[in-house]
Amino acid sequence: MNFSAFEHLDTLVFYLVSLVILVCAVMMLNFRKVIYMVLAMGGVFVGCAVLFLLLGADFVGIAQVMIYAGAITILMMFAIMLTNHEAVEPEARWSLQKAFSAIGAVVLGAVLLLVIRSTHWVVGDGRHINHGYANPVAIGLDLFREYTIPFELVSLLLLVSLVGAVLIARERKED
Amino acid sequence: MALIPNGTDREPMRSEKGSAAAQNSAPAAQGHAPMPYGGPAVDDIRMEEMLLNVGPQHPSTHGVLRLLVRARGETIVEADPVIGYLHRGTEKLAENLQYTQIIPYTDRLDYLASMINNYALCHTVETAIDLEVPERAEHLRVLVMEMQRIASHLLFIGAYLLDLGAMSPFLYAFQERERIVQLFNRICGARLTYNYMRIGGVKYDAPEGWLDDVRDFVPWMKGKLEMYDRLITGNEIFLNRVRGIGVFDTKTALAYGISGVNLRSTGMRWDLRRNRPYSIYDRFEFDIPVGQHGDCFDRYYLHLLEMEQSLRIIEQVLAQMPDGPVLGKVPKIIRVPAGEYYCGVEGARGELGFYIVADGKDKPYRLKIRKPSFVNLQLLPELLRGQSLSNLIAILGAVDIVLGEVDA
Amino acid sequence: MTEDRTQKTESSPPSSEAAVMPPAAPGMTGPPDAASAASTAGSTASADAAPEKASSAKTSAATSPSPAKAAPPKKAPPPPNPWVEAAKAKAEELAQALASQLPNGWLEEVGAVHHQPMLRVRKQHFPAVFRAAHALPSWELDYLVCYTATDYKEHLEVVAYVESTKFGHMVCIKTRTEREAASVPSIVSVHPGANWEEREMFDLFGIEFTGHPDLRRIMMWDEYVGHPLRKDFVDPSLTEEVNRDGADS
Amino acid sequence: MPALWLWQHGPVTWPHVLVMILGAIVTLAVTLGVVTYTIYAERKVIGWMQGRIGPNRVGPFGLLQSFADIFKLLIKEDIVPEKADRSLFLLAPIIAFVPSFMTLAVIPFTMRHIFTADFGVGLLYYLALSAITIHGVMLGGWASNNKYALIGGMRSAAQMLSYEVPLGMSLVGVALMSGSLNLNHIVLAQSRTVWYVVPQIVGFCVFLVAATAELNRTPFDLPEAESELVAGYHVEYTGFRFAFFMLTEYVYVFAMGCLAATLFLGGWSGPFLPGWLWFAIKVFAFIFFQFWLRATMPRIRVDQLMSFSWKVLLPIAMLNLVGTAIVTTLW
Repeated sequence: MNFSAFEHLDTLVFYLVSLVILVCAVMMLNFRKVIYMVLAMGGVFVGCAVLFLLLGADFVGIAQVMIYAGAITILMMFAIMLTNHEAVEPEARWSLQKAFSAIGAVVLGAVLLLVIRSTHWVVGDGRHINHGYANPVAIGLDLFREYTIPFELVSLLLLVSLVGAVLIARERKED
Repeated sequence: MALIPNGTDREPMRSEKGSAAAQNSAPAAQGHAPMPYGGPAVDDIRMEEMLLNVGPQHPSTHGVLRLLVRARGETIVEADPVIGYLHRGTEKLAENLQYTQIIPYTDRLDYLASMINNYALCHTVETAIDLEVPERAEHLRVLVMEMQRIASHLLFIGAYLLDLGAMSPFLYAFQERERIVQLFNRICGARLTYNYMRIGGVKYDAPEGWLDDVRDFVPWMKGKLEMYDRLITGNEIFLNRVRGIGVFDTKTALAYGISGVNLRSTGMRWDLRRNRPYSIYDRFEFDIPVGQHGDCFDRYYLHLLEMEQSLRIIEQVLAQMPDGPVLGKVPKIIRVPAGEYYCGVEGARGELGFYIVADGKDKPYRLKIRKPSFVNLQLLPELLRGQSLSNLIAILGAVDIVLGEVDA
Repeated sequence: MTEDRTQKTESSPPSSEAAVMPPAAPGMTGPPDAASAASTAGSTASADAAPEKASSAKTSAATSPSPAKAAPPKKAPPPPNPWVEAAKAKAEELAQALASQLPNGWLEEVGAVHHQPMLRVRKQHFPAVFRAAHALPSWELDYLVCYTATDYKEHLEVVAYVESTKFGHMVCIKTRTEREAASVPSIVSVHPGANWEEREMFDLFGIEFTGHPDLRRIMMWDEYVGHPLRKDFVDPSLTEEVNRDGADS
Repeated sequence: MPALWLWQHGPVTWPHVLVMILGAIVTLAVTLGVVTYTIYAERKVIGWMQGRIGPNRVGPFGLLQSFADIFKLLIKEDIVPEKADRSLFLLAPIIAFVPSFMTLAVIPFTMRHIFTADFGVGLLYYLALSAITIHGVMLGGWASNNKYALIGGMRSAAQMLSYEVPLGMSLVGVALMSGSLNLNHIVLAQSRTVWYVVPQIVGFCVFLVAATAELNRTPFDLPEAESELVAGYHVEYTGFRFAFFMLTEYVYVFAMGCLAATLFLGGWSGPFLPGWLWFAIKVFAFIFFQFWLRATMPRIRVDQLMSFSWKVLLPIAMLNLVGTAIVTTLW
C-alpha cells in the first residue's frame, strides 16, 4: 500500500474508524450475551458518527451520537436490564431457514456492491463533499422550505405512535 | 427507587444469618416456574417480585437492623425486620448481677438516652424496696434526664434529615448535643455510657458552676431550636417527603403497644410523666405536644416541640434546685423483697419499663426490660406494606429506633 | 425456694406508716383512700382528670420516694398494706366483671402483684380473658404494657400488664404452663403488639404460642439450640463436648 | 502561527496532530487540577457551612488532601467481585470517563480556542457526549451484580435521560438568541449585547435545575443516595476504578460550570480582568452554587424527581422556548 495515501490524515483516520466499525459489527454478531451485543452496536453507531464528521457533516454526526449511540442504545440496555431473559443466547444451529437467510444476505450484499460500484460518486477534498449542507442552518432552511410537508408528516407519525404507546401502557395498568 | 429491576434472580447479598425469613422469602425471588406453553405470560414478567436486603450493614438502618423487603415493582409487598445482631442477653446477664451492678448495663440499651435507662432501673428498684430519694438527687435526675431527652431528640432530627439526604442538620445537631455531652462529662465523667444514677440517688453532686452552665445552656438551646424550625420545617423538599407518609392512627398504635412520640403523633395525649407520674414531674409545668395526622412530619415536629418542653422543665428544676445530699440512706447490699415489680417511665423513645421478679436476694430472679424501640419497631412491617420503596427510609427513620435497645 | 412465690407476692413489701399518707402505686390512678371495695367511682374518673388529681396532690404523686414519707421499713409483721388491699379489691371487681363472659374455671387466682391487681387464669382461656377485658366497658384494658415470662423451675409463668388508656387501670394477667412442651395460646389476635414479645418468649423460654401467626426465633439465630432465659440453660459453647470438638478441629 | 491551532480549516497534517495531542494533554492537566481542588474546596466549603474545619492535615491548610486521597485510591487493591461480569465491570469506568473529558474539547476557555476545538455544533456535541456517559454508569451498575448498584445505575440513567430533555430545551433558547450552536459565537453574541442570563432568566433557572439533576448532585443525588442505595452504581468499585467514576462526576461538574458560564454568563467576556480569569470566576460561581445546595437541601424522592422533570421543568422550558422564538422573530 502506498504510504502517500496517508499523507492526508483524514484517510488514515477513515481506515482506522472503518476497521473499528467492522470489528464492532462482527463482534456484535458473535457475542453470546445480549448486553455485549448492544454495546458493540453502540460502537458501530459511534464509528459511523465519526465517519460523518470526517465527511464534514458535523450536525449529522452529532445527531447520530445523540440519537443512536445515546438514546436508542440506552433504551435497549434498559429493556435488557429490566426484563427477564436468558443472559446468554443459545448456540446458533444451522437450519434450512438459516441457510436461506444466509443466501439472501449474500445476494443482498452483492447487489449493494454492484450498485455502489456502478454509481458515479462526486469526489471532493473531504471538506465540502455535501456542499456545506452539514451546518444546522442549512438543514433547517431545507427542512422548512423544501421539505415542509414530509417533515410535518413525519412529525405527525411520531405523535401518533407516541399517543398509541401511552394508550397501550395505560390499558395495561388498568388490568 | 423508581426502577426496580424485575426479574433479576441475582442475590448478591446473601443472608448471613440464614434466618427463616430469608428461606421463606427466597422462593419468591427465584421467579416463577416457566409457563407450560413456553415463555412466561406478560403479566408475570411485569409482576415478578424482587427480594431486597436492606441491612444489616446499611447506612440508614441505624445500626444492625436488617429488613428483608419483598417488592413487586415499586410496591413493598412485605417487609420483615430481622433483629438480634446486637443481642447481648442483658436480661440473662442481669440475673447474675447485683442490682447496682446492672446500672452500667442499662447504659448500653438505648445508648442515646443512657440517663433515662439508668433512672428506669433505679426507679423500679426504689419502688420495690420503698426507698426514699433525697430531694436534690431527684432534681438532678430530672435535670439530666431532660437534658438527655434533648440530646436524644437532637440526634434523631440530625439522623433523620441525614436519611432524607440533608447532611448539615446532622452536624448541627451534633454540635448542640456536644454541649450536653460535655455537661454530662463534667457531672459523671463519661460522654456516652454515664452510669450516673444509683439506687437511692445519684453518684455525684453537680460540680461547682455546673448548674450555672446548664442555666446558660437553656436560652442558647432555645435559640438553636428556633433555628432548626426555620431551617428544616419550612423546607419544601423535606415537607414533600414526610407529609402524609407512614400514617397510622391511635387505634393501631394502641393495639401495637406503641408509645412515646410515635403514639403522640397520632393525637393521643399520652406521656407517662403525666399519665403515670413518677419522680417529681408532677411539680413542673409542661405541655404534652401531640400530632394530628400521625405521619412522619408529625413525628419529626413533635421531637422539636418536646425539646422545647424539656427546656421548660429544666428551667423549673434549676429554679427550685434544693441543697442537700444526693444519695439516700441505702443499705450496703440491696435486697429486694420477694415479689414482682413493674415500673415504666417516659423514655426518649416511649415507655421504658423494668419488670423485676425478686426472690429476696441481692440479685434479680428475672429482669425484663420493656423496650420501646423493640415494641415500636413491630409496626414497621405494617407501615411499609403497600408503600413505595422510596418511602422506606423516610418511614423507618421516623419510627426512631435504637438497635442497642431493640436487640438488648 | 420459689414455689410459693405468688402467695408471697400478695403479702405486701415492707411497708411504712404510709397508711397515714399513702402514696399512689404506679399505674393506680384511683386515689388510695378511695380504694375500698367501692372504688369504681374513683377508677372510672376520666383519664385526663386522674393525672391532674395525682399531680395536684404532691405527696401522693411520687411513686415510692415520696418526701412526706420518712419512716424506715419495719421488721415486724407488716400490717395489711392499703394499696395491696385496694389492688386486691380491684382484682376481685375485675374478676367478677369478667366472669359472666368466660366459662367456669377460667380463674385460678385473684390477688395483687406489688400494688397492682392481678388475675391468674387458666392458660386455655388466656386470650379470651384479654379479649373480654378489652371489651369490658368501664375497664377497656386496651394497651399491652409489658408482656413476658419467668421460669420458676417447676413451671413457666407468662405475665402481661395491660392498661386502660381511657380509665387508667393497670392490671397484671398471668398464666402458667408446664416446662416440658410449654405452650400457651397466643394473644396476638387481641393485641397485635404481642407478636414480637411472644416470639421472644418462644426464642428465649421455649414457650410455644399456639395460634401465633409467625412463630420463629427473633433474637437468636434459627439453628440455635436451647432457650437462654430458662434457669437450667447452659451455654452450649461452654460444655465440655463442644470444647473437645473445638480442640480436635 | 495561530493557523497551526486552527486545524479545522484545512487538511490535517502531522504537526496538527502533535498540536492536538498537546492541547489534549494541557486540557487534561488543567482539568485534573481543577477537579482535585474542586473536591478540596467542596470539603472545605461544606465544612465551613457546617461549622467544621474541613481537611487540614495534609499540607498547609490541607491543600494536599486530595492528592493524598488520589494516591490512596491508586494504591488500593482493584477488587472485582466474583459474581460480577468481569469485562464490563472493568470497562464501565472508562466508558463513563472518556466522554466526560471529551466534552471539554469544545469549551472556549478563552477568546481564542488555543487548546480546544472551535466546533460548529459545539452545544450539540456536549449534549451528545454527555449522553454516552450514561452507558458507563448503567453498565457499571449492571455489571457489579449488586441490587443497590443496579438500582443506582438505573435511577441514574433514567434521571440523566429525563433531565437531558429540559436541559436541551433550555439551551435552545440561547441558541435561538445567538443564532449559533458554536459556543464561541454564543459568547461573542453575548459580549455584543447582554449576558443571556438576563433575557433568558427562565431558561437559566431551568438550566440550573436540570444541570444539578444531570450532575446527580443534591437535591437530585438519588443515584448515589447513600442513605438509600449505600453508594449507588459504584458501590462495588474500589481503587482507581472508583476514582474514575468520581473523576467523571467532578469533570462533569466542571464542564457543566463551563457550559453555564459560556451560555448564560458571558463566558470569557468581562472588563479589566483577562478572559480566562473571568471564565474561571464564573465557573467557580456555578460550582460554589452546587456546594451550597449540597449543604442545604434534603434529597427529593424519586417519583417526585421524575414528575418534576416532565410535569414542571419541561413545560416551563417549552414555554420559554416558544416565548424566545416569538420575541426573536418579531425583533
